[in-house]
Amino acid sequence: MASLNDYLFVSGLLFAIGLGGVMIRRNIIVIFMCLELMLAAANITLVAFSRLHISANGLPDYDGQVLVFFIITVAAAEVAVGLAIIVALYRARQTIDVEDLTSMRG
Amino acid sequence: MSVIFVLIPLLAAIAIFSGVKARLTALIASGLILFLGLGSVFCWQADVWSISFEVLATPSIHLAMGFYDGISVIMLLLSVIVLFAAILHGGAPEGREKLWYASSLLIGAGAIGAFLSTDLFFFYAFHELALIPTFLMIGILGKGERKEAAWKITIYLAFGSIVLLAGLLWLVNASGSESWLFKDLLASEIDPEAQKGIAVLLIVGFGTLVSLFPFHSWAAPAYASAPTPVAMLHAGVLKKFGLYGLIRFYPMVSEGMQDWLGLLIVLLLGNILWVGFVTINQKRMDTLLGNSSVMHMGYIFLAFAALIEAGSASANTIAIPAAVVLMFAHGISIAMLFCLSDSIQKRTGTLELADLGGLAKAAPKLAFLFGLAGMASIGLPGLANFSGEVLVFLSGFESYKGGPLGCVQVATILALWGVVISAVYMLRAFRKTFQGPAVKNSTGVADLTFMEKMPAMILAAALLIVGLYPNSLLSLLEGCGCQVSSDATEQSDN
Amino acid sequence: MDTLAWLLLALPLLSAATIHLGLKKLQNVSALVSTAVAGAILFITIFLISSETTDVSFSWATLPDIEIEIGLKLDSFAKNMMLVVTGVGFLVHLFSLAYMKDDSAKARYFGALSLFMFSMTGIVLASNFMMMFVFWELVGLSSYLLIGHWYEKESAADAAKKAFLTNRIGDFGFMIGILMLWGIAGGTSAALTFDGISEFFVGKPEYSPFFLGTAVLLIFMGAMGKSAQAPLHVWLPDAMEGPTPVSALIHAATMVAAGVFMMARLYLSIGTETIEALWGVNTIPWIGGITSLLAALMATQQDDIKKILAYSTLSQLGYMVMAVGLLDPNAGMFHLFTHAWFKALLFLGSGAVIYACHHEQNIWKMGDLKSKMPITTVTFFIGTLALCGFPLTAGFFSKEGILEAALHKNMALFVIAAFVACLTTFYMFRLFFIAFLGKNRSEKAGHAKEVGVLMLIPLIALTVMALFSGWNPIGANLSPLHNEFYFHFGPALIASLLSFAIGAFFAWKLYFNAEKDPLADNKIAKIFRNKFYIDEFYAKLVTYLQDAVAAVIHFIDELVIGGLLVGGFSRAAGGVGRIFTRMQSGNLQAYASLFGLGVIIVIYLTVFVS
Amino acid sequence: MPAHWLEAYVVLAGIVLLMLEAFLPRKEKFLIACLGIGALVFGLVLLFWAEAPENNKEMTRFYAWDSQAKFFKGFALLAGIMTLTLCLDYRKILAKFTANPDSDDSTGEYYCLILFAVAGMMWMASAKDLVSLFVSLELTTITLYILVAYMRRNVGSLEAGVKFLILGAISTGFLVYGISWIYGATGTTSLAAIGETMSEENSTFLLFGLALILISLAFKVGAVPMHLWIPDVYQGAPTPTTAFLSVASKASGFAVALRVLQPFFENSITAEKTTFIVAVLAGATILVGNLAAIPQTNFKRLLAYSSIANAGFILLGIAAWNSKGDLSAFQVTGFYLSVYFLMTFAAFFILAAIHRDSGSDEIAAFEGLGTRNPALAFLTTIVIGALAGLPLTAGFFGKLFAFQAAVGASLWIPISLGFVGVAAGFFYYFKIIRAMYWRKSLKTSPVKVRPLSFYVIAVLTGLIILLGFFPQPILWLLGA
Repeated sequence: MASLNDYLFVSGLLFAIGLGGVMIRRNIIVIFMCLELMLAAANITLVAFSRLHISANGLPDYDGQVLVFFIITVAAAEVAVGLAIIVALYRARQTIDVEDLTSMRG
Repeated sequence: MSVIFVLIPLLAAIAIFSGVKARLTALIASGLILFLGLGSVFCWQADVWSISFEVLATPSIHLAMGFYDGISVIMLLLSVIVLFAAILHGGAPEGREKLWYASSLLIGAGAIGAFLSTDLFFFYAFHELALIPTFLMIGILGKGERKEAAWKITIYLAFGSIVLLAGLLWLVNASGSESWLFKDLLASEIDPEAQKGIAVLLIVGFGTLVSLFPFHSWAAPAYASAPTPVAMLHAGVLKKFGLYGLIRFYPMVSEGMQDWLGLLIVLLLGNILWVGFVTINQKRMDTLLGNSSVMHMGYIFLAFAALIEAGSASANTIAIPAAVVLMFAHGISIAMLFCLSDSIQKRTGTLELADLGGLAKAAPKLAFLFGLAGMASIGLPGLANFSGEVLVFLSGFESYKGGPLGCVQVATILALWGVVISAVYMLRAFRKTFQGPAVKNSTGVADLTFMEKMPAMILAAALLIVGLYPNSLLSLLEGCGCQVSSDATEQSDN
Repeated sequence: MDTLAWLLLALPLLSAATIHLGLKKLQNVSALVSTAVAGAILFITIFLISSETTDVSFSWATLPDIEIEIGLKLDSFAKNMMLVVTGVGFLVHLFSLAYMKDDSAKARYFGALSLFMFSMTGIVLASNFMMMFVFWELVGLSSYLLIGHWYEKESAADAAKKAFLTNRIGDFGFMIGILMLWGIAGGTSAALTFDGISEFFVGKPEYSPFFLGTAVLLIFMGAMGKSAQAPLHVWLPDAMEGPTPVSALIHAATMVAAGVFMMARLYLSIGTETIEALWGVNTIPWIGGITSLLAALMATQQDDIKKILAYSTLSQLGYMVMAVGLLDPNAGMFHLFTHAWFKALLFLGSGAVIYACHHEQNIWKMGDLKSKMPITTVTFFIGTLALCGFPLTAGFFSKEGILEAALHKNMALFVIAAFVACLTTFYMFRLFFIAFLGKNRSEKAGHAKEVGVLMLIPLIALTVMALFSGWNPIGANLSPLHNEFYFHFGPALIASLLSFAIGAFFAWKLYFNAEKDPLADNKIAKIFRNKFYIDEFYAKLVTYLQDAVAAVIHFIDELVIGGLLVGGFSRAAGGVGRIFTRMQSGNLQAYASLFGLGVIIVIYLTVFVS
Repeated sequence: MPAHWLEAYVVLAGIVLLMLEAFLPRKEKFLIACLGIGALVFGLVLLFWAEAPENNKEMTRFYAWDSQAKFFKGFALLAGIMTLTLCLDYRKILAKFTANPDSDDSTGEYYCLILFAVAGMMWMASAKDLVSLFVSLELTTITLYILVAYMRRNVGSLEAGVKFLILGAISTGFLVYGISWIYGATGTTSLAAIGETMSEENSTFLLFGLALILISLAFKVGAVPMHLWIPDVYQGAPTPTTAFLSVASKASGFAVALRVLQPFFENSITAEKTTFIVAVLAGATILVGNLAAIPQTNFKRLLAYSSIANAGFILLGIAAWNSKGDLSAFQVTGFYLSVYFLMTFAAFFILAAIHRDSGSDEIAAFEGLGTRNPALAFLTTIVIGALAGLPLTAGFFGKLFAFQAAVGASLWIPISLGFVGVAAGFFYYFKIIRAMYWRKSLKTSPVKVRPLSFYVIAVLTGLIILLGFFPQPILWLLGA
């Protein structure tokens, strides 16, 4: 059976991949997907830790799992708003490449 | 009660902004406080003057004002006299009377507030209040290269204020005093290590405000381009804030200052000799006066250096009176010079020394008064500056008991050479402007009118009174700093 | 009695003040007020001399540990000196009434004259060094005002400035000296006063001869300025730009002698035995001797009647300084006393000549004045004799004293003094031969006629003094140090007589009936005429050492301190700010990368740095 | 009334207004703003009647009710009121970049969104559990994404929106990852319990989690190294949003930061490290914010950097949590934020007024204001002076308290950086004054200010001066 460390390693890897994707990819949609990866990494960590902490009655500590559901919900809301903004941007600029978003600087 | 010295000009400024006759209001207000100020000389020790109202509990800050000691009285006198003269001199351009007189009153109110505050916070705050209209006036209504000058003075003085603030906060913090009131602060003791740091911050901070070398570059251009009342008020009154502050807080950091004596002496000699030579090379009357005012600050710092060397006010009882008398004298004389140089410009249309000459023929009164002020500023006996300078020199030699000369004595000797330097440039300027054959723009001009003469006469009277009988000021200083200095001696004995 | 003494100060001050403030428009009234005051203080002085007096004072500046006083020290030294000041002063006032009759700024002139009387009185009666310094500077001011009386003239304005500045340089040393002496004598209030100083040194205190000597030398620097000793002598000849009565009063008889007076005061206060052992005081007589020699040489080739007298004054002041420096203040003061009268006489005489010749001052354009102005010529001749030390005139007695002193103390100086005496006779007779005898050489001088009574009265009065002020009853009672003349037959007397004879002979040989200067083309004479080029040297010094240095410093000040040092700070702040804003590239991925970097740093700092 | 009803009330008010918006005629959309102001004012009144939800056990686990919560709730409400007021005069510009440029048609939702954001901030003020903290924070942030990108015909606004969105989402990622680690180390999401379970063994994990949360909070308050979004987003966003972001959002970020950091500062195991890292952030933020502001020529962007700088000063006060000074970190922060509230809103009202006149946010737009509208110029001078920290304005005391606290904690290096920052601050703030008074404008026509804006500016300036003389009232509010 996979140990806690395995879960943490995977989640860490996932987080790093997400962050790396945000840094490297130019397409805003892809960047957005990478961001979701980061949240997923956090979710895995939370669930793993939730399994680690066994409460008095022998069950996992569900606080962590509750938070996971909140995160999923919030992520959904974020995607909804985010995609709307990206669509608006595309309609205004005909591009979703981050390289083109440098009108404000300095 | 003493808060009225601030309130009257402040309210008058507000009234002027809201549309009351500018010059008349300003004259009444400044005349009133001049009258009150002269009156307060006789009863300043009465309790009615001091007020104290806590505006903040932690840290404990009070709106506290009053005559802390004779120094405050003298500074008040200086402020009200110069303020009245500056307002009387007037000279507002058409349509800008409101701004002109209200700013002058604000600067005056700020300066008086700073000198009368007996709480550290308001002491600092009122000075800043006075600086803002100074900057604005130079920038808005100045002459010549006003923008650069105003920007320069703003940056320099802001820098000085911040360094000063750092020093003062450290001072308050290190003292562990219950409140920010002078009396509590001065009664507390500061760890010698901290004193050292505080002392250098105070020297640089206050020093910049007083145009201590090498933080002096702002002064000459600013005074040259400032509107006359602003130049009079800043050079004459507001600038003295830094010296006043140094003297005021000196007892708290007397040990720490010792470490910086050498540095201070070098800097003050920079003021006297370096800037002295810079002054000699000036080609315009206004920058010449501006630089000369920088130069003369060195003498007051010299008294301060003597005080530091002695270690406490009671070990060198001449130093503080010397500094205070010279502050007063310099304030009056430089205000008078700026006032009269404006009259020269109005007549001849230039302050370029090369374009002036022989003005005394057409305007003998102007020549006489300018000569008087100029002679005062180079320390001619019988005029106030000499009284101050001679006391400064005595204070420099207070610790000399025969044998080799100490560093303060050497500094005094070099400073004495500055007296020669100042005679060189002042006589040169007088010679170029008033003597010799009259040039074109100096012929047929009108002499001073009565109204133009008045401010200069008032200032001249102050110069003469203090010059002929310095005890008139010194009697106010009796016992000054003594209750503080006795503490300080105990400290140094321990 | 006290009030009477104070009046000596108060009256002239009051007169100066009223003239300046109120009477400027009433020119004649001003002149009369000023003259009346001069007369009044002369009477008060005479009265004070004939009565017992006590010193009076009040506190001028009171400090916890020290008090500066304005005090009158009414000993006979001061009182008799006052007689010289007020006596010459009053006569000069009288003379001025006529001389300045048509001047448009008469009120200003007399106001300044009153101011001078006030300041000079202050110097003479001062009871302490601070007060003396105060009035010392004030005489400088009145001298400045009077030299620059005709300020529209470039030369007058420049001369006034030069006089003031040169004196300032002297005063620079004077002040240091006062301060050092104050410290050495204990640093108390008393240590400023002459009485206090003498008490201190009577008590045989411990002091360093080096530093006390330095103090004395520095104080002497003040005297060098005021009494125009080399190398600070350059202002005095230029000061002749002022009206001639002023030259007589200030630049011949009284103010320039103040340096000698002050040194005598100092020497008497400290005590000549103490002084003798000090470091460096031997330079003082040498400075006097060299000044007298140089000035006398310069005087031999001047053509301006006032310039000749001015250099002669320099030379005589050198004599006095030499005498004081040789620890014989008596001789110095005696010469001061007699010199005041006959030099004032000579100057007023030259004033009368200039007035009569319509402001012609070149002696080569005069000639044969004896026939046009006989009384003036006689008085001037008597003055000349007195200056040259012709036996039984006032100058004879006092010069004898100086030669005597030099003979005993320093042979080299004695030789110089004798040679100077010879030169004195030479240039004075040259002046007399050219200006008063011979043939008339210009139209202006041709129209000259004898001056009026108002000018003649002072001349005659001074002639009397020039003849008799050296004689025992007068000298013993009225000269500041009560000098009685004892007749010594010896080298001094022989030198004195011989030098008179030699000087007069050469003057007669060269200049009697001369049409133009026979030495005009002589190279050495040219050096003398050009005053050894000292003025030129100083002008270069001022240009290069002061003005050029000032320009360089000004440049550095603006560039380095104003521009680089402080401007550098703000530029540095702005530069760092620009680096920060460069991070703000506007590129989202750059931001994200920097975020990542920031995260790593923050985690590192939080978790791994302890 | 239990306190948590307040948030419910504000959310409800938002929903009601959103529905009402659909029925209002096109020209009357500004009524929504007025109603919103009314609703928030009423909320402010209710705040006085609110009491702790003690009888509700589940609620007390997530919901704090103390002076800190009360203060920040009131702060959020007031910020909402000010923002809506600013909208009233700004709505023409807002409308210009929406679907119907000529009408107010699409501005109605904007006002409602502000209400939702306020509700989120109010909840943040009370959040004492990592779960409620996360949810309330996201409520605010997601609302703000929309508010920033609201002018969807304006490229700048959209660009700002995208930048804010992406970077904000990264920060959310850090937040949840950090939370998960803290949860892992302690087994609880309650902040109070974290302090109790802290030990030498788990402190490393805790600190790792803290670092990640700090990153996310630094993003919220605009502290280095997460400050990069601030200038671009502030500049691009509609001015009311910018004002709201820079005041309310920053304040709620600090409210959360105070809660999160409390257990770490108060436990001796982590106190030193926490102080260190916060002080480092404070120093860096002050330096970057102030120095980068110097070369700015756009006033809005200048204010953005200034807000970074101010965040640095507040962090300095927080870093001095364990200071020997008289004021607690909360009081220092609260005081600074109150002052900052006054100054910043005044500045944004002024900016909006200038923008309406000239259509530009550049500092150059201020040129000649001294003659074109002397009264506004005078008020601007005071506001700028306060921002620069001149004494006798409230701005001075904000900085003073921060410095005092830091001195008490002996944070010498950040303090010296702070003074460098203040000095630089004089430099760039006075550029505005210079522009107003010393420079001649090409235009000479008087600048018209709408009465509402003018009165608000005047009142805010009046308060700045009043509190500059007599700062005690705010401390009373903060429970000192």
